[in-house]
Amino acid sequence: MKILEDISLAIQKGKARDVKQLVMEALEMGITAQEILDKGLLDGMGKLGVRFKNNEVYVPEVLIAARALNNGTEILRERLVEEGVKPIGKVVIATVKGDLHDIGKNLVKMMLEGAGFEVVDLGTDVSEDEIIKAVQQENPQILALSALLTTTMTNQKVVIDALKEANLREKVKVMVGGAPVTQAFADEIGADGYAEDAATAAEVARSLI
Amino acid sequence: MKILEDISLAIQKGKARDVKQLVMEALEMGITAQEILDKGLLDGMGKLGVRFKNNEVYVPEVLIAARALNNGTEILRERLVEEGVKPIGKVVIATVKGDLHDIGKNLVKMMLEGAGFEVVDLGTDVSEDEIIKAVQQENPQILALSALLTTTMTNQKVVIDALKEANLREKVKVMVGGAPVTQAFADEIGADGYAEDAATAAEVARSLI
Amino acid sequence: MAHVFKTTAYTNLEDFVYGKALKPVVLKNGMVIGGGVLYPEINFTLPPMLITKETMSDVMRNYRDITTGICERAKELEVPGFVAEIETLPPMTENPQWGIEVCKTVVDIIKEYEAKYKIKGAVRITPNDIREGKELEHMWRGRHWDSILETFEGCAMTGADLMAIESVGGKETHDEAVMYCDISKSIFALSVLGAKDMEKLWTEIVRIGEKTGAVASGDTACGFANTAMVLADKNYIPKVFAAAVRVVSAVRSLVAFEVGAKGPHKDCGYEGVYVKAITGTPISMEGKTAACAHLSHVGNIAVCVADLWSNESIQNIKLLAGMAPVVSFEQLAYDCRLMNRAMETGDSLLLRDLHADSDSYYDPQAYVLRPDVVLEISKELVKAETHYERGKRAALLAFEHIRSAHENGKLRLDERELSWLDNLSETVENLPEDLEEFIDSVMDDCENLDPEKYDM
Amino acid sequence: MAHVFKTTAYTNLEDFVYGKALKPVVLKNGMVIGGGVLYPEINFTLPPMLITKETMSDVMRNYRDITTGICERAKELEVPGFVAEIETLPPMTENPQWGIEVCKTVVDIIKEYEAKYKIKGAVRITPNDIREGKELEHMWRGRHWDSILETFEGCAMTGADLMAIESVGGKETHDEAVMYCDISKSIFALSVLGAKDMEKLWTEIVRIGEKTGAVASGDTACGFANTAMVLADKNYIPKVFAAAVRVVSAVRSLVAFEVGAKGPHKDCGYEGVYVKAITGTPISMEGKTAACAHLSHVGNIAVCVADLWSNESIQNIKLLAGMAPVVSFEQLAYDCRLMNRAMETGDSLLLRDLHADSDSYYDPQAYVLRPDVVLEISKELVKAETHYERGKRAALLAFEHIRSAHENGKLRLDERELSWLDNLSETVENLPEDLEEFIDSVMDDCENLDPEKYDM
Ligand SMILES: [Zn+2]
Ligand SMILES: [Zn+2]
Ligand SMILES: [Zn+2]
Repeated sequence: MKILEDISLAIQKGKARDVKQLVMEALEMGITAQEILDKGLLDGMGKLGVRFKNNEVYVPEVLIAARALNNGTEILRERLVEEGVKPIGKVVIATVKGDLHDIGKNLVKMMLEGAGFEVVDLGTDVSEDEIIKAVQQENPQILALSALLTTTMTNQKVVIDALKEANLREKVKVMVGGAPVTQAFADEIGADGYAEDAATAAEVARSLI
Repeated sequence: MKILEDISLAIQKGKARDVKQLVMEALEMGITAQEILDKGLLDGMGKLGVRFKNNEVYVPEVLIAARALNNGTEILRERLVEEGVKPIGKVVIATVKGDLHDIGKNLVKMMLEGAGFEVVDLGTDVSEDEIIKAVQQENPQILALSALLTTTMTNQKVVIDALKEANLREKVKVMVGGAPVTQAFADEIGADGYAEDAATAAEVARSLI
Repeated sequence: MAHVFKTTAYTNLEDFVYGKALKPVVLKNGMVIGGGVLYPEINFTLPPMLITKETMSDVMRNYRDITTGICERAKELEVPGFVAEIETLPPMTENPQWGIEVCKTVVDIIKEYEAKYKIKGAVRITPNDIREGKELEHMWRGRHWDSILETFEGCAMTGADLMAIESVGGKETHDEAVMYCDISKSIFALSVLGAKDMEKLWTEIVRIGEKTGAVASGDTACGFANTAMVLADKNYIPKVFAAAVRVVSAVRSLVAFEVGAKGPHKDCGYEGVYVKAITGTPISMEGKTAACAHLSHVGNIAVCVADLWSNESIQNIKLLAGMAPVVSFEQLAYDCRLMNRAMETGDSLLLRDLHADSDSYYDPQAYVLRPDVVLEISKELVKAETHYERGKRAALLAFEHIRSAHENGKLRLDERELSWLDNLSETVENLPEDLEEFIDSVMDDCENLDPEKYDM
Repeated sequence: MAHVFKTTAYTNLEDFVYGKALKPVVLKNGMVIGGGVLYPEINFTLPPMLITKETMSDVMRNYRDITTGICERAKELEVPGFVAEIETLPPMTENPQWGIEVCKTVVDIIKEYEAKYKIKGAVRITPNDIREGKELEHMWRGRHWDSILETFEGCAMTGADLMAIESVGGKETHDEAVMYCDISKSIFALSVLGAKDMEKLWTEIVRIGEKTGAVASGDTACGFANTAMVLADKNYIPKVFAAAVRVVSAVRSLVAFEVGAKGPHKDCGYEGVYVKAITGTPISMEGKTAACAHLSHVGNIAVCVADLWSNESIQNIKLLAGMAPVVSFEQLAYDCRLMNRAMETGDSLLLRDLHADSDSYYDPQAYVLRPDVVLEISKELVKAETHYERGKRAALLAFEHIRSAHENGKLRLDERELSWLDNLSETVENLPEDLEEFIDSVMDDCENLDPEKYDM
């Protein structure tokens, strides 16, 4: 449908105002919120995500598109609830204890939101206790952990052990990442997924749910 | 005693014929085989070992001294048995399966013999089964394993696991070494000791018995 | 009161070369940095492990092994001298006694080798700047601030020769700037917040230096410009943005010298070349041999005017040859041998230019490190009076040089870089003249900034 | 019949330089090795893991990731071309289909990048020579021999450009020679046993090359001369012995070219410089950037006449910047950029000599790699008629040059090296003229040698 394509394009160009306008038009045309979301907004983010992965656009472009996406979903929110549509998944994300690195986590968050995930960001330097509490409260499908130092990556294991202790390990998939982290390390500590970089994080998350 | 010092010096200079002569004289003087061994022959090897560690002599010098040592112990052998003297320890040594590297193992063997250990050399590319059999037959205090490849070092763990399986793990101390091996790896696979190089291997072995 | 540099120390490109600085730094053991020899500066960090009271003996064993390995290799390769940098990890700044103990361990081994084998070694202590995160009370008081100063003083007393830091004043804001490639916010973070913090912090470090005899060396904009560089290298942000941030970061890093730092500027700040041009103090740089820590597009050009040559950081893990820090050290030692040999034969300018020319065509981040470009930009930069004006001018000068190099076929730029170049230049041209007006226009948009922590 | 080189290909020192060979090798994709550009040759190996049927998918994933990482970086750094060497691990030669599958994986990714991004890449296949150990039936028949040839042929068919090996004929004997620093036995192992085996083996490899279009490139004496080098580096054996073994090993490695190999000689054979001097074919060399695989005293001098520049080997483990093979690749790429830039500006001879002069004073192993020394020794070496005579002469020439360099203050030698130098020279001078007499005098003392496996 032409209007959904237009929404997708407006997202890709980061035109928040156009997105708002077009989403309202689409609703007036009687298109379901679900369809506007999937074939318009998320289609646009998906295509931009591919271009990002192919080094055709930069992070600021994706962030601006993500803002436009928010503008669109804002308008759809009520209707989505009415239609009973849920986000494709919920992710709790954090940089582990002792580690103040923010940017890598934020890039992953950006890519996850662009892929339609609801993301709860706990920030940096987050202890296992705070993470456990958040998992209990938010009930996410995925817990995403970041660490940038060789001396904090081990705290990803600490979190996984704490999840087991709290009988939460079966309830949530854990994905890990960060400069010193490898697939082998992820396997060793019993994580469910490993993302090499922000660009692949969304794919990994999608594969986990 | 002057003659014991002379034996020690002859060992250090690698003078096999002098060693033979001096050991016989010492025996005639009524000195015990134990004393000749400890304060003469092994004293010489020990001093040479220190000089080797300090980069003052080369491997060939140590090997030649080791030959002289053999000349000396040959003569003492019967008397040592009579006196009930045993070697300070017995070591079974091998390069693990899949690995044909010989020199590193031979250097360690040289240093161990120089320190008074009896060494049974199983050669290179030795399977866990052959090693188990040797441990059963030889009943050594120490099993020393060498590996030079990242793709064979894991076989050091295979051997340790096989020892457990065969209920031999408690009976023998395991020391490991080789280019890719580290203290951390040794700890991880449950080895008792790790030698960074041939020069330190004897010290490590001594600390294990 | 802070001394503001109004002219460049170097005026002649022929004098601006590696291994020699107009104001060399003489260390206690007689080593002269910038005195005619390029020395290796080795950096290292722990392998994957936690740092706690329980693991402290293992931590110490690591530092002991690293230092011994390096000293042994220095002896084998007959290295004329070297610097070992200890960058403390966060828990070691939080517990200053840990950082000080690590420092003592490293210092003692180096001094032992110096006494025994006449190998000249020096230690640079770089406390991790822990003034970040939710628990921070204030930038210039409270336990975070106190711990940093305590670490400096304790390490200086225990024998560290050089004091350095990668300070984080303005970083919370710059992290946002980098993600959105917001050049105004970047200039605000570096030349307003960063400069303000640097002045406070370095006044203290210089004071500790005077008290202890350790040299207040320098402060790199690693968390700013290197973050941009690494993101640009992953193609996450445009290279022209990262190149401009690099030049702007010089304005910030210069502040340490305005209040009395003496050099050598720390390795991971490539803006050091501007610091050297303006102040005449020696600098440490890192290039291809630092690929272990981060890939880059400035592998060769980075050495052109370096006085120390560094590997940035490598974990203490085993490679086939031995432990990784020893491997890096050997690589640095050979790089330095080559450069020093050319110094002896009078070919150092030629070798400098071969290094520069081999990289500068391929990337704007490399281009703005060309010795000739650095000197030209520096001469213009120092004409601006305030940090803010310098920040703006730094960005504009970077853009101008990049644009004209591209037009003259001296620099290749992707198509998509060009539109960013235009937009970014325009943004900077339109920034207000007045500082207060500028601050007002930017600050509201700074989500992570808590102005009270900066007394603003 | 084997062609014996009676003169050196190079007569003029001015022509003997990196990046250019008198007989360049042209690959299928148009890359010319030795045609005026120095290319990186990247080597890699698996991280700690077993190689079995069960782990094969993980093995393949490793090779896929390594190759992709390298190709990505080649694209980013706009490398003009590169070679990737696959050294198969023992189980991959024992099961040729595994080695061939690894080769196919690597070849396919490189060809994909070449098609998509015009990055020129080539693959060198180096089957691990498994003709060792108790199960070996014979050097030139039986399953070990068959597997090696099957690996060569299979990999050549699957697209490998270059075929190389570190063959082990004589190694069982040389291992003894090295431990005792027995120069007679070393000459026997290299120029009698090694040469004999090389002739058989390389006749076959050249035949496979003719059949498949892959280039029979070269065979390094790694297990001989590099073993000696590493032991010398640990101060286990004298450096003058290791230096002599290096030169003698040239006699052995040359045999591949006598029966038709075309180059480029493989990286880990520093004797390649002699091969290039005598044959005019291009060579691969490794120096400071190979410190990851072994430390050395020839970090700079190794590049002087290299046509490919290699890192020897690095495990696929993670460093802070990313995977270690990518890090090594970046380092090589920058080294090559510098060398190539100097080629463009006409400064290649100067840069060659700076590299040579920076190392050659400190170690006899470096000294015998000086381009001028290599050319002088080579000219004398080729005058000897048989391999045995050449072996003797190689050792004597090495000792002579080392001694006179030491006397003229061009080479520093430890006191304890000097007495070894005298003893070793004397030993070689007293070796019999007659080959049979020589064999008889040495062979009895070779504990590990089984002459029947060599049809002796
Ligand atoms: Zn840094
Ligand atoms: Zn650093
Ligand atoms: Zn090799």
